[in-house]
Amino acid sequence: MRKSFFWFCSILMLASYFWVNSFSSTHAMHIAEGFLPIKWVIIWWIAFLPFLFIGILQLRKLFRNSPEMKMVLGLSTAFAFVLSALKIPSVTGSSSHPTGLGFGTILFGPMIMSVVGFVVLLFQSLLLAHGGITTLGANAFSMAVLGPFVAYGVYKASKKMNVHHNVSIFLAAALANLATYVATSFQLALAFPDSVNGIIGSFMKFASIFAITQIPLSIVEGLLTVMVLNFLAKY
Amino acid sequence: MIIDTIANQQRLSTIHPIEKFIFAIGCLLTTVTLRDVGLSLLIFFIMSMIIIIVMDIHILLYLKLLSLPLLFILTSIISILFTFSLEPYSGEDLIWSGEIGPIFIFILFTNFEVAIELFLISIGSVTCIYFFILSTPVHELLFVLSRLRLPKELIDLISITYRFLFMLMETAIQMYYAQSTRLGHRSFRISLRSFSILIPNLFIQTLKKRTEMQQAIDSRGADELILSFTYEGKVNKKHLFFLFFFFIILFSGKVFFE
Amino acid sequence: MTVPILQLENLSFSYPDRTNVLKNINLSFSPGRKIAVLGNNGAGKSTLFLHLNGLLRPKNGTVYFKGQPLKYKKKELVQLRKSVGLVFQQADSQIFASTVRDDVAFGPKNLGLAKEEIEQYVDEALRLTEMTNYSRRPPHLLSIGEKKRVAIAGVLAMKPEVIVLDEPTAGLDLYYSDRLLHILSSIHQNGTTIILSTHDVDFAYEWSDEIIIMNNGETLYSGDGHGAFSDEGILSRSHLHKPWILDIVNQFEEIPSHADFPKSRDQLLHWLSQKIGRK
Amino acid sequence: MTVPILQLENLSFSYPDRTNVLKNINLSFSPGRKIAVLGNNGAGKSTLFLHLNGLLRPKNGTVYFKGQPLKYKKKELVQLRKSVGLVFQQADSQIFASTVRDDVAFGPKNLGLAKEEIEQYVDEALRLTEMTNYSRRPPHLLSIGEKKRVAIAGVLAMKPEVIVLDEPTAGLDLYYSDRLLHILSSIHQNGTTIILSTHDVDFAYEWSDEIIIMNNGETLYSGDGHGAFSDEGILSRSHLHKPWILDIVNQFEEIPSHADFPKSRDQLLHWLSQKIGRK
Repeated sequence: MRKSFFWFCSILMLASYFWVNSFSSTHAMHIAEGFLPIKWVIIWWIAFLPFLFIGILQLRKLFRNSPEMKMVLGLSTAFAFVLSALKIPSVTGSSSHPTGLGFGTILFGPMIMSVVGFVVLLFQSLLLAHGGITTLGANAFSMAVLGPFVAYGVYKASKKMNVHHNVSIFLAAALANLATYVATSFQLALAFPDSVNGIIGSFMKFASIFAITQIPLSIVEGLLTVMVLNFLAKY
Repeated sequence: MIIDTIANQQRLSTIHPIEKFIFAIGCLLTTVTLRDVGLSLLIFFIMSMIIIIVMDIHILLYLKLLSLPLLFILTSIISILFTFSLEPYSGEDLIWSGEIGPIFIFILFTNFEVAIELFLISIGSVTCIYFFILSTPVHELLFVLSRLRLPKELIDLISITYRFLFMLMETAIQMYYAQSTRLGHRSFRISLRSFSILIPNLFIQTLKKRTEMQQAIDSRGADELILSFTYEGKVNKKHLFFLFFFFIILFSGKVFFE
Repeated sequence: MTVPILQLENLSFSYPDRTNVLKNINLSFSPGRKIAVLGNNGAGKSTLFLHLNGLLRPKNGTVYFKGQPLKYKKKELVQLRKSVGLVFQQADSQIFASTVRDDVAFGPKNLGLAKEEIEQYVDEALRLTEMTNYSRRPPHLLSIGEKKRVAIAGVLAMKPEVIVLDEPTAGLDLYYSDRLLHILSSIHQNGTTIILSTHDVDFAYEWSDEIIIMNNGETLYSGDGHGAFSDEGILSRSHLHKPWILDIVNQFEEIPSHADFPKSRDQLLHWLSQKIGRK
Repeated sequence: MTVPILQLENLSFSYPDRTNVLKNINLSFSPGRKIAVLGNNGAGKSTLFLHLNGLLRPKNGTVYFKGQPLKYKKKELVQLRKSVGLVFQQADSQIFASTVRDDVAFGPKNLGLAKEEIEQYVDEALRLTEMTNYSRRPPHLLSIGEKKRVAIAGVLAMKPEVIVLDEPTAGLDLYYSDRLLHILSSIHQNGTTIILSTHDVDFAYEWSDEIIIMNNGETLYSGDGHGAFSDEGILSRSHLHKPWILDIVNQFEEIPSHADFPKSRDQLLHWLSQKIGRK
């Protein structure tokens, strides 16, 4: 009983950590306060709210059935935040772990995870001034919804194709990271299309300028995720 | 986490959090909705004055804080500023052009305008947020959120997370120091390996905390963490009237100038 | 004789992974006393304390609460925890809310009190622990000594009859531990029974009415301080020093009578100066 | 005169949000000494120690390492951390690996030593800390006293010239703290300089060659134990007790000469018995 609970908590925390981190510390990629025109502010909030709403309903049910989960979830969220704020030298640590995410998704569903992600992003804007309140909808959509789905999907797919365990972890972590960066570039391109080349041209510009930081970052992320999991497996 | 420490020490702690919330969010929404450069500059000026003079925050610290979102803002603005094309362009609004191999680079006047506007509006909005987070500690924000009737689950999660953040952060920093003293971060490779050890250990400490805290909750006669968010003091009606007129003046000023 | 507020009879306990942590403990705690529990790291002090609050259930033996054997029903436990407050060693892990005041209010709220009563209990607890001025502070900005006091206030706000403290002065400097002792004495004057664990024999000797010495899950001794520290056998088995006072006084041939026996450092110095002067 | 191994000149430090944590500190640490740093919670002892290891960089002033001012270049820092080992207070946050041996090997590995050398360094460190028999144990199953020793072994395995310990005996019972002191004395006999912080004035008085008293970020005193504890002004400002030994000896008119002055409890008792016997 104790043991199974330990694993349950472990999985939950790891799930939230890896998953939340898939977007967290790509600091340069949090859309800053006031950057998006009001139209896009509203659109992205509307896009994100259903996930948040359903997530909260599921949270309500979870807390009613097992009240101690409130603390476990709070700890997980804090854990994720702390890792996103740790300054991993020349890397700003962020990773997205698919196994964790996979278990987390199986246990709680992606909806609860989007609430967790939302809270992390909120604290990033309140305590670290990364991102903002009006742009929270857009940031949450790419980082708290899209990233985890990609990680989950990539991991499942690579498992199916019998890719080596470490490679699939790496791919899921790295690709989820890339996906959020692509999504953010897309959000920016939609709001600020290029006067000559339109949305596509603008997307190309955003995507290539942020690639300087984001591509090495996602590779390191992938590596770190693999290393962390291998360490835990030994423990 | 300097922001949190300042928020708990500054001089506006006697002002009701709901008033601060209305003021900050009101100004923010005004800036983002109207997207007017002059107005944004005005908001920037007002907020900076309040932060530096009224809240007595050192100007260097404030500038340092302002520079935090600059990385994102500047990178994005640079990509808006330049246009790339395979063909040369010679419209009237061309400000500058150059070429790298087969690719032509331009700065167009319209894009220049957009970039400047975006920069000023962003900076204006950022100061609104800074006013709010520097003047309102998280426990006051929690009180506001509970007054706004946001779902209890969400507020609880925010509150519990906030409490744990600092505990875990402290442990993480201690671990980082302990690794550094044993040369665990002397090179990129070693550092990466050290982080891959630090993260699971932090996680194990987190689990330990969970057990301890559950016992502490039980010992105080509960099995669930039911939190309350209180604030002593009432909303000052005069302040609300003042805010009301302030926003009316902001909007009419905008209409007047157009 | 008054009924002991808590009594342990043949109590044994073991964690699933370890051998016995507590072995056949028999103890009784009378109301209004100041009791110090001494013993090495891992002697079972903390585990014992968890039993006093019903957080752990003994493998064997019985816990009596006000003369009634505890059956670990929900209602009983609530009653027990209302009467017996437990302050853990790690102050950080027992503060949950985002301000001192909201945290102290957590216990009284669980008791289902009316709003005014909660306010009153909280105010009283903050006053007793000298934390009134800190009520709106977030816990992470407090010093370790202040956190300890918040933890105590959180328990006091439930108006317990017994307060159990696990190494309350550990990690505190002299200034904070003196303040803490001062707070404990005002709590005791309010009629609250105090049970605490400590490594500081000098403090235990001076402060307590009663001393319990534990070693490897057993109670080696339970009784007054004099008896505890006169028995060399017990002291060496439990790896305890003799208090300075006893060591010094024992150097003299003429041992003072029980009533005159110095208990604090000041008393010792006074006694010593008289002794030397007289000679 | 020998060059001090570490020297601080006009060192000041403040966190971005707070007022000064360290104010104009001037200290010098000579090789081969045993130095105790005393002071209240929050006096700045831990922050000072982080400077000795280059983990924090002073806002003003200079840290000299073997006479050279530290410029915080990567190479210099590696050299400094190799020579100055820092043991933190919380054992749990400085032990990472899944066995004691792997954990102790963490430092030597980062030094880039050859495999045999690593083995040898680790063996030596385990032997010195009396942890050889625990080398395959997972650290989380150790007692607190054993964990402390692992933490010390982890630093010793890098063969530092100075070892800095932040409250090494905090939370330890007498048995474990005695063992720890025994270990520290063997480390010292190997020629290692020891700097430690403590709240225990009696221990500091007995153990150290040199005492530093800090208060609110300032050094109130730096010198020998006698001077430190004779100055009532410094003691009351820094909220420190006088050691029992001094308090007792001062009761007698005839103060022993410096050479005869009792330093440990046993010496005091011996002195006392002679004193009484003689009269």
